[in-house]
Amino acid sequence: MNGNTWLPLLVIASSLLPGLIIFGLAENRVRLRIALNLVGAIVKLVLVGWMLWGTSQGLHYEMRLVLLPGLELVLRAGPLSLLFVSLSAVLWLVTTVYAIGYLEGSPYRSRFFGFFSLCVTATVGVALAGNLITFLVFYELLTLATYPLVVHRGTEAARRAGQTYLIYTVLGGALLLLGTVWLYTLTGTLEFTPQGFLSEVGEEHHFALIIIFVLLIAGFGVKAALVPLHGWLPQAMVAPAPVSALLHAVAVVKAGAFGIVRVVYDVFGMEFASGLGVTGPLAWLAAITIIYGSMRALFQDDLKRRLAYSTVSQVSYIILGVAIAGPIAAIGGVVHLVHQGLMKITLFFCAGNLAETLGIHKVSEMNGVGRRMPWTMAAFTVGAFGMIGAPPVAGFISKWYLGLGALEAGQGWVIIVLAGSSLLNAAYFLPILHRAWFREPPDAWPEEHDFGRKETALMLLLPPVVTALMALAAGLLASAPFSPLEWAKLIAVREFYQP
Amino acid sequence: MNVDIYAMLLLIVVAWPLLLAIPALHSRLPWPHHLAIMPAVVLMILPGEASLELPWLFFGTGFAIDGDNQWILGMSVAIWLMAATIAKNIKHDFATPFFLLTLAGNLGVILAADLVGFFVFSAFMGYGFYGLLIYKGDAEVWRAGRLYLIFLVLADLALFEALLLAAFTMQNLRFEEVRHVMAEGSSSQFYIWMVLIGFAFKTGIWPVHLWLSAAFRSVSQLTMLLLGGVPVTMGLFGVVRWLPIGEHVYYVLGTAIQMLGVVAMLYVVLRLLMPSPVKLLPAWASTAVSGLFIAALGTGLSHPVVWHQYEHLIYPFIAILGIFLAVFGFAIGRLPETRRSPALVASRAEAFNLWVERWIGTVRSWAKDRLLGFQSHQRASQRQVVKQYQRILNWQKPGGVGVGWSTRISLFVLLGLALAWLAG
Amino acid sequence: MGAEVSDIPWGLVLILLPLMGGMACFLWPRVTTMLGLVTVFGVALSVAGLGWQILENGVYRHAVGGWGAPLGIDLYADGLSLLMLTATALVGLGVSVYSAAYFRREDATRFWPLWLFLLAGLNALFLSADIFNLYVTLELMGLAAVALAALTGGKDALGGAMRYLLAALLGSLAYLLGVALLYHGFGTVDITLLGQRVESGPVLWAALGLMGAGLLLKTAVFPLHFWLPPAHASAPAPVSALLSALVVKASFYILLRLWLSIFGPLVGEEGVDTLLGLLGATAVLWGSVQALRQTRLKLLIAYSTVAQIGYLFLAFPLAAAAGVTAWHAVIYLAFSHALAKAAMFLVAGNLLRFGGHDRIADLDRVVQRLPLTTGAFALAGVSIMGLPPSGGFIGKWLLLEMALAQGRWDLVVVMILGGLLAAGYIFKVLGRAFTQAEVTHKSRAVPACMEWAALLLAIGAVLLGFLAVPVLSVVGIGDPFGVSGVRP
Amino acid sequence: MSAAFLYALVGMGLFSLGVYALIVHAHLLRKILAINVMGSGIFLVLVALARRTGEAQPDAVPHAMVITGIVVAISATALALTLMLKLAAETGCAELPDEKRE
Repeated sequence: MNGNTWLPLLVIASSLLPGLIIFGLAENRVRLRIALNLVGAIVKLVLVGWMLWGTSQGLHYEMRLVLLPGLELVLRAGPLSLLFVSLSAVLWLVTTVYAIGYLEGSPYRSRFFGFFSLCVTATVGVALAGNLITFLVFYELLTLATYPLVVHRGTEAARRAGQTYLIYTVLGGALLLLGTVWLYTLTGTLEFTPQGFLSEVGEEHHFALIIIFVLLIAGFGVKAALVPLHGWLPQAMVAPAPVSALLHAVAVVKAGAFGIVRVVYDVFGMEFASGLGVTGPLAWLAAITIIYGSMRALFQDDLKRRLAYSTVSQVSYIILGVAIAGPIAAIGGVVHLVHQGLMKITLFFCAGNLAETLGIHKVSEMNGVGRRMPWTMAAFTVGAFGMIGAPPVAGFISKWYLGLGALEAGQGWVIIVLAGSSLLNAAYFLPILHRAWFREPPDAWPEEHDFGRKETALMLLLPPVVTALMALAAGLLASAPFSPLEWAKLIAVREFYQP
Repeated sequence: MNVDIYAMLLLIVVAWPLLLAIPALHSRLPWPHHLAIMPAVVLMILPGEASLELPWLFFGTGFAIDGDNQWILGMSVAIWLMAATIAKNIKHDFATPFFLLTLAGNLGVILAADLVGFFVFSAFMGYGFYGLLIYKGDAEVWRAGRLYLIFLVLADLALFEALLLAAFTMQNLRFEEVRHVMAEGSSSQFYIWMVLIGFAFKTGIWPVHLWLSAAFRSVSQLTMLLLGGVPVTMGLFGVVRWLPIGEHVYYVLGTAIQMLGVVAMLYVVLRLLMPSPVKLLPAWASTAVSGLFIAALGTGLSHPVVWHQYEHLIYPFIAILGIFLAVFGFAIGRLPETRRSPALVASRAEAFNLWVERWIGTVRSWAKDRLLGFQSHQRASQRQVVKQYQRILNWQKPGGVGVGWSTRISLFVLLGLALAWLAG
Repeated sequence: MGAEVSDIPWGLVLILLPLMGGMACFLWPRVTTMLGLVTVFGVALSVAGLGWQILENGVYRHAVGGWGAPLGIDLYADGLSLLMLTATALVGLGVSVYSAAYFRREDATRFWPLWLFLLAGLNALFLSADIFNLYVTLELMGLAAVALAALTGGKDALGGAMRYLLAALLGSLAYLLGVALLYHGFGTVDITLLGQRVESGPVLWAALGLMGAGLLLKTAVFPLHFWLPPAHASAPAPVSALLSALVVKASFYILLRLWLSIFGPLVGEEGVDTLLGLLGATAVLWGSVQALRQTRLKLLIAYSTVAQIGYLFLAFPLAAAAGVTAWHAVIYLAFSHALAKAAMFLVAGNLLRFGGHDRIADLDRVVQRLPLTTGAFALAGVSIMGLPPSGGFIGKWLLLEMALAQGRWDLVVVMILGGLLAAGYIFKVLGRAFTQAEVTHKSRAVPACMEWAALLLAIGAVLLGFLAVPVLSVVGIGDPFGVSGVRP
Repeated sequence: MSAAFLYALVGMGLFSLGVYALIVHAHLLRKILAINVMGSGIFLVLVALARRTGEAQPDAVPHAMVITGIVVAISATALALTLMLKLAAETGCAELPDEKRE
């Protein structure tokens, strides 16, 4: 065993160990807990950076652990893995800072941060998984680790949301397990391979493969909130804001979308999947989800609910990009994995800030809030424009490649879907911005907390501003080396052009 | 002059107002509005052409200045200097970021060397202008703002589709390439339509002019000035830049567009026969002008030869139109403020009519020369133009109230013209 | 040194040590806990010794007193026996550490001797190689178990124990009759010899019917599970843990052995395996649904046992085509269920101790104050639900894989549904860990070793998910599945 | 048929009778007795089948089994009786509590 083997494991351990230690900490060991959290997050970032650098130097990172004969846990750092793992590592650091600020003084913090770290551990595991079974293992761990976070507040609403979340995800997990095992009985391997590993499977099994595809997509679709499996997501917004950020941008929803990307690219392979005729329906499903999510978002007064439906819609961009079955759309889909994360986490941070600082939970309470909290709302504006797909925010880049990819693949209808979605996005985000910036603020906010001269606590303000800047940078500097777009291009090349 | 520094100046012209848009920065500077325009002024004064490649920006874009957009730059600088002077006196410093944002977007649009850059900065400009449009906020303005926003989003969508088509057809999205390549492509008709629809929304061309008239109804002075100068002119500028005009004969399409322009002008004429609030006059003017413009474009599409003949005039024409609309808008916007006493409300329309007649006459005679030259082949529409102005004049009975403002406005017009020619 | 270790007849030690320990506990009630703990540790070490021996020399055989079959008693241990002994030792250790703190003095003096007898019975059972010895050990174990179940004395416990006793006696007598028939028919009680001699016929079928019914009753397979929930739910927590984790498995072990060596090869294809599978499937669904409906935690866990035992029987119809893999799945499920279920009952004991009740709906505050215990329940739940990575997952994965490969969709559906229902009843409890309590409780402190015992057992169940390769290779020693595995 | 077979049949009969009684009777004492009857039936079968080989000398193994079985049965009966007494003392009647009581 050398460093190349251990590095993926270390990346996982860098959040697992702090998490486990935090579980054991007494509630009042605030400093130690913060230190553990931050050290873990920074160490992870450094390790991921090391891995990125190493991979760009041509090193190969892989770790294997035999579960059963023929069934291995594999952690491997491929381009797609690295894209997701970098996203998670970066956003985890930001979210940790935010969560520390957000939960200051609230009860059960050891429990919260313990599960928080576990959640990220699972996400990183999902990212680095080198085969479907490893993916499944971490995917289920993710379900278990997020549940306590969703119900963290302990209210009746939280319990119900948690219950809904569980019903959906456990069902999804069961479908996934079924699909995975079935696939294994047909192929005898589950190793993620660029362009898939199914081309050897005989013609007579193609029908079974279609059903397996459906099972896998349904399993991942639950977390990716594909209509009609999205019901848990809007309910889960009762969770504290950092958790929402985690759910929507870093971990859960992303893991689902990432799973679909994996299934289409590395299990079935783009060519094989389109040969089976399954990508078309998937694209349609994604399209329906995009439109449906936006339509529902339009009518939500609760800010976080509106954002949640927006996630339903946006995450399907990724799936749409994958399902269009062309290299350029693939770039759009994959890059949106990162872009959506950056933008949506910004929005949720801001929503959390509004709730924490002024007690604002509803869109209708947001009049003039931009004057009270300009930095927060500036970040929010960036995120919102990104969601609409207006330049120069990152969402523009995603939409650009999606649209171009659709044209290239000769699927013009996708353009209409994209246009419709942008329109709807504008319809539910622009009124918020209008209210926040141009309406007169009310005489008193619902529940104002005093933060002195600053608009809110620094730990709450910094994260959204940073992520908003990242979203801007990802759009502005899309063609710079190491930008998400460049990585996505690399991945697309690997899937489509390499022999 | 060092070429590199010149190229960098291009970047600074756009980046500087953007940077200043941060409240913490501009609130500490004196004269922030004027300061923000300064690089642009310098750029305009400097002779020669320059271009700057920015491969890391988006998918790679760039800025350039040449004889064409120097006209527009000149016009814009003039308008923005006026606007800055007005804005300086506005206590509402909340509008400043939007002012600067719109300014940056406007300069970016002018200097952009390719479609992507244009599109990106037009988004800055469009959304920033929304802030300027409604910052003074009453319900009426909000309604106009909402309309504006809807049209803006629709316009951006249409342009985005056009952009996608262009990107799908070709690698390099520079304007000169676009003009050649998009004329060839199989989807060029669709592209043209998307561009036309997009800019029609942005410019408020008839029949999608609703936001414009709503906006003029009740906005502030500053905005009245900018309304014609920024969204309308930039729309016209954009449509010229984006359309693959003069390359290919699009007879049917061109004729249809011509007809559209003519009908737009007719519409304005008919509309003016009805009683109409004075503040809407700039809106009608703008609609009429853009109708005229569209008609000209249609001619260009159906008769490329004609286009080549007059191509060099189109940018100065736009610049002059911009100045005209801006000043017209500003003047009308100024009116209610000076005449706020109740007794004069009734005579407001008459008071206004007088100045309109005075300076319209000046502009008209000048414009006639220009336009008639341009439109010589297009008798019908030319007649319409003449008719239109005649209508306006007939409708406006001279009143007896004199105002000192006319001189100032005239001065501004002269200044704008001078600057525009300087730039050329 | 090595030679000396391998010379000790560890199998004999495994039986005699707990017997003597139990006696000692009777004799010196003052130090009973101490003696008990020492004995259990000794047993655990002996299992290690035996394991080492088996790894070194292969299958372990010991003729007690030098008599040898057929009159004497032979001790026999292959990989399968070793695995069951290991499970017994691990669960026994956990439960013993727990019990050291759980019982008050007067209860302890009764608990330890009985538990050590039970341990002796279990060890003897797993080391027996003939069907009559199996009967004796089954009875020894059964009686000790009944006595343990009756330990606390209340009405519920006594009633549950009585029901348990009657069921157990009925089962073992039926088994004994089967033994008589087999001996009559084939003239031997040695399993291996029987396996060579048996041939199909009325005697075999009658013996199968009697022994099967008796063992199914003792294993509490649906619909013969009626005695289990009351007995397991009313016993003290450590006893419930032992009963659910080990005692039930012991009778299943006998059934498995008989099936592998004697019955399976002959009657496997005649529908018996399908019948067993059907019973198993029904048990999975019925047990899970019942568990979901319970309002008290211990009953929930007891019904969960019913369901999990059902899984063990799903392998029978699959074994014909899948062979060894099916038994691997069974062994893995049984092992991980032993650890997980013991952990769960210990958790229930902790909650009962802390809050004084086990009503699920009022558990909120209790669960929140005992994070380690809750963690133990969650981890055990992971294995019970069959979520990765855990022992339960490996077992279910193998089962699912076989069922899919053979196109047995009925079983697939049952397994998936069972997993979902399991998630349902486990989260029914876990959901309480995060809500605010409406009812406040008087609480009693829970000693740390009780919490840690539960947690370590649960962690063991999860860790088992990573140990499949070594464990399964050990199980293969002595080819316990060979007969069934190589069938055409 | 031989006498041994007859004995075996009788033993079977006893066993069946015991099972019947175990299920039918509610009183615990009767249930315990039924268990004992079952056990006796089995012992009878075992003893009878010891002549299986048809030789003069009966097989010793079943006899050993019977003796072991009797020991087991005695201890089981003792446990059952103790339990029954305790249950009777606790509830006042020597029957199993109602099943649906949960």
